Amino acid sequence: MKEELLKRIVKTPDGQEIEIDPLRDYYCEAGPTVQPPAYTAIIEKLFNWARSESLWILGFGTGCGAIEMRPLMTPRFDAYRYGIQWRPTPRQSNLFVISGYLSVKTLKRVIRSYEQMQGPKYVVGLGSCTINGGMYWDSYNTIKRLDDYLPVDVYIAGCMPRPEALLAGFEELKKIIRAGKAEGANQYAANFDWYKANQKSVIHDWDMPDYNW
Amino acid sequence: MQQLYDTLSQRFSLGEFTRQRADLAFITVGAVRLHALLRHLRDQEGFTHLVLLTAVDWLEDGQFQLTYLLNNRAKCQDLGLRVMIARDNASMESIHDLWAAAATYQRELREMFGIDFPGSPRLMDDFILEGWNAAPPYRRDFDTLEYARATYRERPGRETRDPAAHMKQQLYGDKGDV
Amino acid sequence: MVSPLYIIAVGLGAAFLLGLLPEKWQRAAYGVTLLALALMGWIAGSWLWAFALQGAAPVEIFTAGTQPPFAINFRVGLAEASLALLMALTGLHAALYMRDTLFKQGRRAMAVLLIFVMATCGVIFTRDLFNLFVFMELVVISTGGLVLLSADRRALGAGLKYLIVSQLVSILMLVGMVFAYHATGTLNIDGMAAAQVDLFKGGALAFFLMLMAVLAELKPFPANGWGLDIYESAHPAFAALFSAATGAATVYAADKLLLIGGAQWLPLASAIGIVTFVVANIFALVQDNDRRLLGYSSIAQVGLILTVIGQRDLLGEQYYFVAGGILLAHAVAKAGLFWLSGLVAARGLGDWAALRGHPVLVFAFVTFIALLVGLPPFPGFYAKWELAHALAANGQLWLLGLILFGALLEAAYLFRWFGYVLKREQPQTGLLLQAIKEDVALSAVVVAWLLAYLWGELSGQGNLLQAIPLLFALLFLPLDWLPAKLKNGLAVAGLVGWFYLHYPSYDALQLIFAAVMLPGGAIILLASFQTQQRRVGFYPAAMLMFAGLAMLIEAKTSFAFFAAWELLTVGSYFLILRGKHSEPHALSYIVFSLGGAFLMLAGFALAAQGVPDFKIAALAQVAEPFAPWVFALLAIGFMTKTAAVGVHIWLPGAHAEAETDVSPLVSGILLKAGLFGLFVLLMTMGKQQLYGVELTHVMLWIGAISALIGNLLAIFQEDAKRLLAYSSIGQMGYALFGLAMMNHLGWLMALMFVINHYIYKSMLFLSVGGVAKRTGTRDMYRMGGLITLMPLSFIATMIGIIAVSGVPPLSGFGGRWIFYNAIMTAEYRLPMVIIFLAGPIAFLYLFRLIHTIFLGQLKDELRTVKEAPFWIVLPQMIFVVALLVFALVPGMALRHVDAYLAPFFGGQSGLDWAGLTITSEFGYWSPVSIMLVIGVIFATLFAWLLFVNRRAQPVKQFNIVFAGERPFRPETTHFAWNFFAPYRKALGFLTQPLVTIFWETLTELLHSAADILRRMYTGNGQTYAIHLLAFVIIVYLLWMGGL
Amino acid sequence: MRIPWALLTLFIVINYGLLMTALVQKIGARVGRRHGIPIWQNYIDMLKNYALRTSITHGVMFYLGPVFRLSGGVGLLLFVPSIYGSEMFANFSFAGDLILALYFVFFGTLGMALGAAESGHPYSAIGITRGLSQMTAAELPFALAVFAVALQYQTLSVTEIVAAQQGGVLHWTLFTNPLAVAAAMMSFLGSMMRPPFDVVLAPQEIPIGPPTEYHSSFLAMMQTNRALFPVAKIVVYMNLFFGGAGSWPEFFLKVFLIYMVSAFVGVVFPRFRVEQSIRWFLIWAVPLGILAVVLV
Repeated sequence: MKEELLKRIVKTPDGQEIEIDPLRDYYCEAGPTVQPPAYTAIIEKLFNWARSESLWILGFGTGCGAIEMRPLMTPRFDAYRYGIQWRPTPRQSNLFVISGYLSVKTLKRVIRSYEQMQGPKYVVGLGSCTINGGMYWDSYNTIKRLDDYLPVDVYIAGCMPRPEALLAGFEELKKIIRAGKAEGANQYAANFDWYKANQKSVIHDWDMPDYNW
Repeated sequence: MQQLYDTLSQRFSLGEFTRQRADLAFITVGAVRLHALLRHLRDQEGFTHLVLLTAVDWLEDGQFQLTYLLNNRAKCQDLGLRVMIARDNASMESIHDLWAAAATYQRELREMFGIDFPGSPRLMDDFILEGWNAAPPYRRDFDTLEYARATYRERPGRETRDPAAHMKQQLYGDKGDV
Repeated sequence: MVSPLYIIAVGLGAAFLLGLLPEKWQRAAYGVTLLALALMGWIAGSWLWAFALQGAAPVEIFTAGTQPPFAINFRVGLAEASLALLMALTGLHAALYMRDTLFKQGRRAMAVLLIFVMATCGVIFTRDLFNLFVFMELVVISTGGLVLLSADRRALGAGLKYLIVSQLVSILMLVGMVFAYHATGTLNIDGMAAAQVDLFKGGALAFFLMLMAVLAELKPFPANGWGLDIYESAHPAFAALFSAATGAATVYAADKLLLIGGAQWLPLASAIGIVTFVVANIFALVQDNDRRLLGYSSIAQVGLILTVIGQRDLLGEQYYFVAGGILLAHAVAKAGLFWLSGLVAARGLGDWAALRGHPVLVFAFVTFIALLVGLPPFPGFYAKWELAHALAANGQLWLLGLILFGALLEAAYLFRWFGYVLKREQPQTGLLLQAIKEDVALSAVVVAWLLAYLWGELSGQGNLLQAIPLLFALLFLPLDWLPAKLKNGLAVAGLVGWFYLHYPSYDALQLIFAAVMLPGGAIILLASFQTQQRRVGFYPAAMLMFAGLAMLIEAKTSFAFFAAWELLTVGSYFLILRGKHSEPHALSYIVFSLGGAFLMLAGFALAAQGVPDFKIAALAQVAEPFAPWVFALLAIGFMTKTAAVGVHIWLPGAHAEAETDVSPLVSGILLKAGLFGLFVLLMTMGKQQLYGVELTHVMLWIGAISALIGNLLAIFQEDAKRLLAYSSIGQMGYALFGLAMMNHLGWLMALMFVINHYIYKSMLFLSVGGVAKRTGTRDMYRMGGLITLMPLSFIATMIGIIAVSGVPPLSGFGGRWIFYNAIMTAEYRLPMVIIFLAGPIAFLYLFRLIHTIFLGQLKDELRTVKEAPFWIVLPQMIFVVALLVFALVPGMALRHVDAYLAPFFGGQSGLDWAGLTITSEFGYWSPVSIMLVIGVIFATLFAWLLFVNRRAQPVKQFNIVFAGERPFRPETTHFAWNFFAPYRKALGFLTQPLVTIFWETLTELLHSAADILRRMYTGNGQTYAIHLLAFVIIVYLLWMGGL
Repeated sequence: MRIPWALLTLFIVINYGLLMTALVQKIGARVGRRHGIPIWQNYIDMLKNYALRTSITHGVMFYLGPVFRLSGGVGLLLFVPSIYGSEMFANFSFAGDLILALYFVFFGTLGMALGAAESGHPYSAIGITRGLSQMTAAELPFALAVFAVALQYQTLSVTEIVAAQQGGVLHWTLFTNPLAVAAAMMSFLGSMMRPPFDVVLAPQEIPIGPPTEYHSSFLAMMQTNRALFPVAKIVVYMNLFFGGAGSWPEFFLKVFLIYMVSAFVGVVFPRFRVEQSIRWFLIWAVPLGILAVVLV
């Protein structure tokens, strides 16, 4: 554990000494819960349609596939016309594109970012590396199966997939969302312990709370 | 470069000299007076820039080879100093006092090869790997495949082929043997 | 009644008797000495009684029935009797004080003391020149003897130097006298004065030599080095005697001598006097030895009296009132201070901090300083008032200016010293307490207050010591041993009671100011219930300030106004000085305030043109060419209090360093005194032109620049209270701007600012003060995230900043709305640009205030901070309610003022207050509807958000998006320090501390000039003799050459 | 009786704002040879944001921030008459005049700043710093222009100012007092959060600044305001400088055209740093404003 995360004693202005536990105090302790859909099916359908037509991607270049995302913004592919746009903060995004291989170090940030997105949220695994490790299958430092750690809605195979493939993947995701099957966030909440165990088995210096909200 | 080698050898006991190009040469030196030699090169000979510090694992010889690559900007010359150190409990004098940037290289070497540099700042801090608890991964006796198999779950159904054989198969089919 | 001659006889006789006593009868000798001095005092006192109360005629005495030089010619009148009483009393006190020394030195020393007192009385009584010479020689010789009483080894040298100089003086005197006698055939002063016309050609020279001789005894600049050495090295009791008695006697001698010369010599006396006054005060600035400083101050005071003597003809029948007031104040204060100095062990000014453990001694010290500076209600104050009026009425403006300048310097170093006493580290064994010495010093305090009462009675302006508010404030001095809560209750009751009794007699304007100052002050004082200890010294000071404010509002005459002004200044100075690190800031506050007050004094004096009982309302009748000058002087005086840019540098430190409940007092209330003054000034004098420049236009610019600079500086402060203090400068700039617009709405806006600024600035200062109390720091970047821990303080701050920024629906908006309506009719548009720029800048510092304290990241060490104490929160909540009420129904307070102001602008009303909507010529505004509409919208949206977002998960402070990383420590994540860095890049050049540099340079210049010049006092007797000769020759060349 | 009409105004303006901003974005996309977002994209985004199932809050002020923000927008719209001569669409303009509108602009800004600040995110604070700093300079020419216009018409009542501009295009303040309008339009650029004055949001540098922690229905409310507020602000401009609107079609057209000014400038210029934009306003816009005030 890093030194900055150890408990520390500080002196208050009136001279008392109090103990600060950064981990416990700095993060929320409440775990995720399974969120029910809207009361009526028709509203849920409407919501799902809106969710599918408004995919806000978290702009987080996790691997080499990040470079394949840029063409989507260009006039040639113009993903905006499908209601897809990039947001600079996880809070406002609902689609996390894991763009390529994921080292253990990055995985930690990815988990934190994923948990900071508000549900319902979707994960797209981009490229072979997220599927089975791809060309990094024998690397000491790269995970092989993304779905061990996060609930993945769509995988887009390839090394790397072309922008067209990405668009096709997004269309596929839209279909899943509209069908009401893209319940990754709930899946994560339901199988929280399993996901956490998997995550902790590769991240040896677990220096974050169990859920980051 | 030869001239440089000659001047240097008057003051230091130098080993083998390899002239790679007109402006690149390598000298094998002992670990003991390396620090003084580097200081001399930096202050007197104009090799002001530490390009890199890296290591090679000579597993069979039981040695690590450290390469200090220096650059003389004025003369456009590169000089590599090779130092062989024992592989067991590998340790080397730190040069962060000559080049502050060396501390970072030394952290990396500590993490990847397990070479100790006593006195180097933040040496034990994580460099790339976080929470690494196995053998240093760049040592040649570390089996990365074995580690990956043990640590990361594989997806069933993956086929692994020898690239050369596979491409031949792809391109020429059964007509194979050319 | 016994003949005054017996004073001399008793002195001589007792001295003679002492010589006959056996050496061992120390006690008897001492008894004889005391008895003789007491007897002398009794004789002088009985004559004083006779002259003052029974109207006896002065007596003329010729011993042996012949003319001088074969006999002694005395005259005793009121002046002589009172001075003789002073001599005898100081002598008596000196004898008591020096008891140990006298016992050690034996009866000879006692005899010398008696001779000294007798001789000074002789100098006062004598009416002929020869005996004047004789008595002065006696004084000189006995002084030489008494100096040696000191334990200080340097005293020997000082005495010797004194004798050298005295010989020169004697020669001058004798030569002059011989010539004069030769010329006139008489030695009688009156006779010589009568014979003045017969003076032959060289007679002027003869008189010149005599005058020089007497003046030299007065230690004029530069021939005064010897005097300083005596002050520094003599026994303090003798120094007191030397300062009070010798000074007074010699001054009186000079006064008599000048009768001979007649009116043409008076300017010379004034010139020498004023030069000495100013230069000695400048020199005193750099002294750090207490007695030498007192020496310089003595020299300066005597110089001032000499100046007054030179103005004898101008002052007419006020002459004795003025000169006597200054002289007695000087004598008593200086004697008292010298006596106090005997109680203090070490000689540095800072060592006087030892007094701090003894409130009574501190009170004595304050009394003496106030007496010296001439603060109300002491005689010097009345004297200065009369003097200024006489000078101004007769066009002696340069002299008046120099006197006030010198007085300001004197106040500066005296108050600096006072700051040391209260604020420097208190030495453990700094006092040499001895009951008798203490009693002697304290008796001077009693005399001081008696004199204050006496001069108040004599002044003809009304006795300040009979003013109820002042008495109420002074009442807290004896009550200081009570617990603070009790005193606070009394104070609050006093404020509210006074307001309740008097509010029916106020007009609308007075009512607004009185409501802000008195009940307003009471609300702020609620916060003072929070203190647990006795809080010694707080209540007299606070109530002194409130007394000044109460009197200010009711003042009808310029005198009453000015006296109230001085009182509130002094009271607030003591309040400010209480802060932990406020010593330098309190000093700069008092110096600037007194500077402003002196300008006001000059202004009033100029306006009155000799009218004794000048009504404030009569300012309207002041005619050209004085009117614009009067206006300018008064305006600058008032603007010093509102901290307009240029004279603002005292404010930030003073307000920031003051205690938690003092900051709102001095910011929320005290600043309004300046606005009140400006209101009165503008209402009476209106627009004035000076050299074709409309002075109100200048004020307009000053107001605008104050608003801009105040706001701009506020955004770069790291210290929360400093931020608020700078914000006050800006806000007062707005108010000044409104006033200077000289239209109805502008004034209304200024009044709105009076109320608003009082409410929100008091609220913010309390809130920030509460936070600072809990967090132990005022640096905003050390705070952060306190909203959950101190929610009430947060609410007060939020309401406060919304109000300050002028965003609807709170009351700040009303101010802006009136402002826009007012500028529509303003004739001068350029300064608006600056005001417009200043407006949004307020957002910057306000946001910073609330963000860096209450929002953002909570620091580790502040996690257990509690809400501010109840008594600090309570007034804030009262202010929140008041702000909301005032926002809803501003008309409640303003419509009456609006009507009241109408006559000043041709009778038409400024705004229409009918119904819920306030209408002006240009626009309209309906506070209730605004509040309602915004309230409904806000509530609806909030309800909607609550509905759709009911399940929001509250998270901990560090649960923020940080690019997938974990934030490191709150102090690195709280963006607070140098908050407006880009702004500094763009407009930081406007915040160059030009004004501060200007004042600092000025101070530095004065100090270094004094430091260089004072080196001419080498401590060498020959040098001093040369100084004296040079003095005589230079004066001769300048004066006689010009005749 | 005013309330339903006011709600109608609100409804019209929000819808118009949502569509118009999408349209302008589409136009911008077309300039870049892109297809651009669907015209109804704003509705979908808003609906999606309301439809999020989880959300977090950092505290009371964080919660209230968007409420303040939207109240500011709604209030600003409703305190100004939308359609000249229409009793129905005069909204709540009886509550106050031009000055109310001028100062109410800050209500939302201040509340939003407080809310964003409570999130404890340093980027929020940095964004607010930038926004407030830039605002001080950007509002100055507008204040001067408003003052000039008020002086010109000798009234502070918005209705009367519009009334004075009736009777032909040449009666608009645009032509009767071009200096003031020029200064005000420069200020307008500064307040529209578009390049070159969008350093406040700076998505790639300080992830969109103040609202970086806002999401779900908080964000949806702010999006509503994002559609509403520019229109409300433009209504003030339109009434002061461009003769107001006599009917809804005229309203739509004028608002669109005024909005396009900032869009045009925005697609052409790169971003100013804060101190650069402050200097720009002080050097170029303020003198125009001063001239307008002095010459009127």
